[in-house]
Amino acid sequence: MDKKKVKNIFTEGPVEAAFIADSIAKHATKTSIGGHSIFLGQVRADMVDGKQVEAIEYTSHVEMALETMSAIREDIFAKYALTCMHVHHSLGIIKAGEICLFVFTSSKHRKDAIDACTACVERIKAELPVWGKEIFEGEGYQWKINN
Amino acid sequence: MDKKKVKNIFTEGPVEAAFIADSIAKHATKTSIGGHSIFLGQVRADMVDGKQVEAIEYTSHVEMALETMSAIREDIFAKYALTCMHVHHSLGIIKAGEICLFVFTSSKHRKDAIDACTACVERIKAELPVWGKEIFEGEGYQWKINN
Amino acid sequence: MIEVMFFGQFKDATGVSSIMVEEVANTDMLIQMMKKRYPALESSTYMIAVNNAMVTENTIIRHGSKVAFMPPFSGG
Amino acid sequence: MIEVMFFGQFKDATGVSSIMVEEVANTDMLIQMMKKRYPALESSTYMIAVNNAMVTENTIIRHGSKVAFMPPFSGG
Repeated sequence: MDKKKVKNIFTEGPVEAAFIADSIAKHATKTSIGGHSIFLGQVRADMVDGKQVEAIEYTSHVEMALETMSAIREDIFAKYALTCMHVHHSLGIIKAGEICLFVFTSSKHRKDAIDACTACVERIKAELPVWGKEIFEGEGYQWKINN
Repeated sequence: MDKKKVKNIFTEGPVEAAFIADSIAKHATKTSIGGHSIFLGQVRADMVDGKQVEAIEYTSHVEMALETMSAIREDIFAKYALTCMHVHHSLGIIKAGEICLFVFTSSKHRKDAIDACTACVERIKAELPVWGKEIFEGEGYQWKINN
Repeated sequence: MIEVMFFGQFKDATGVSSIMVEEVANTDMLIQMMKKRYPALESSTYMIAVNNAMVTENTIIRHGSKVAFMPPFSGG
Repeated sequence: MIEVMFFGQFKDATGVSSIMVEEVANTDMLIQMMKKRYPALESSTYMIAVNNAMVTENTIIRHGSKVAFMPPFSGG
């Protein structure tokens, strides 16, 4: 384990719209920012063999995920001219329609924020040890597969 | 002028964080959405020859801008599998740190929302008849140039 | 009559947001007329829209049309 | 001792989130041991992390290490 600062990204339960608004509002004092890019992952009520997903339960290898996220953050700051980047991922049961992932990047010129946000989301999906269990209405579940 | 429905995108003054939160929250009932992409344009306090931009005053050829935006919207819905797209652009004086552009796309799979959002922002910057006058602290101004 | 509108720095340069002019056959003739009246337009990069549609070639202007003189866009 | 952790469907399959095992020389030997104890692992796609670092080749396991058995990630 190296010495780089490890920030928490996990929050129990969904990411609330009010929390997102608060994050946005906090950037009003950073007047070198010209563009923000935000990605929000929302739980879908998919139909699977006639059963409807009513929620996803997220679990993680938290310690490893936070270290992995720190490395991703370092890479992204090295590659893009960002002012800041914030990542929040839900753990626990997140109902269909609720938000489970919030990635927020800001930069002077829009391209850096946009490209960094997309890169961050792709790396989160591919590299973070997080698992989603899709819980069906009534009973049963299946394990989510990322593509 | 053709018959396609023309939606207003202009709002006097800045886009408030609470308005963005409200827009996000409204999508909780659309449970076929898996990803949202948001771009926010924020007014920068740039330094120009020792003078600091304190605000941008936006004006538009509104009628033409709304028709242009309708055409952009149609193109983007034809190209990407979107659930919905919302665009808000400020008019009037927007202070440094305030938000002047809000583009919000949603789709089942993230790639459509992300690509559509970026495409929409680029087209807005290139094609909408909107002008920004950068007002300096103290006195003076210059006309904004997009790149 | 034709309505001629000026936006952005052209509104500054001409001091008006729109004027009414008598019939003018086409955009080339209107541009000439406006440059004469407002010399500040002479050295500027401008775009022309007739009834909200951008035109890049000389275009006939019908009665009751609105013609916009627009500097490069800088929205967003 | 070594801590062996199971995540996602492997926690379901093994019925435990972590177990302590005596020293095992390397990851290949640990994998063999775990597949024997939990046959459900046999047919699964798994990834292994030793002390939070992914390993793809046989890796020495030092005393006090934590080894994670992880199914494909599905966050976000």
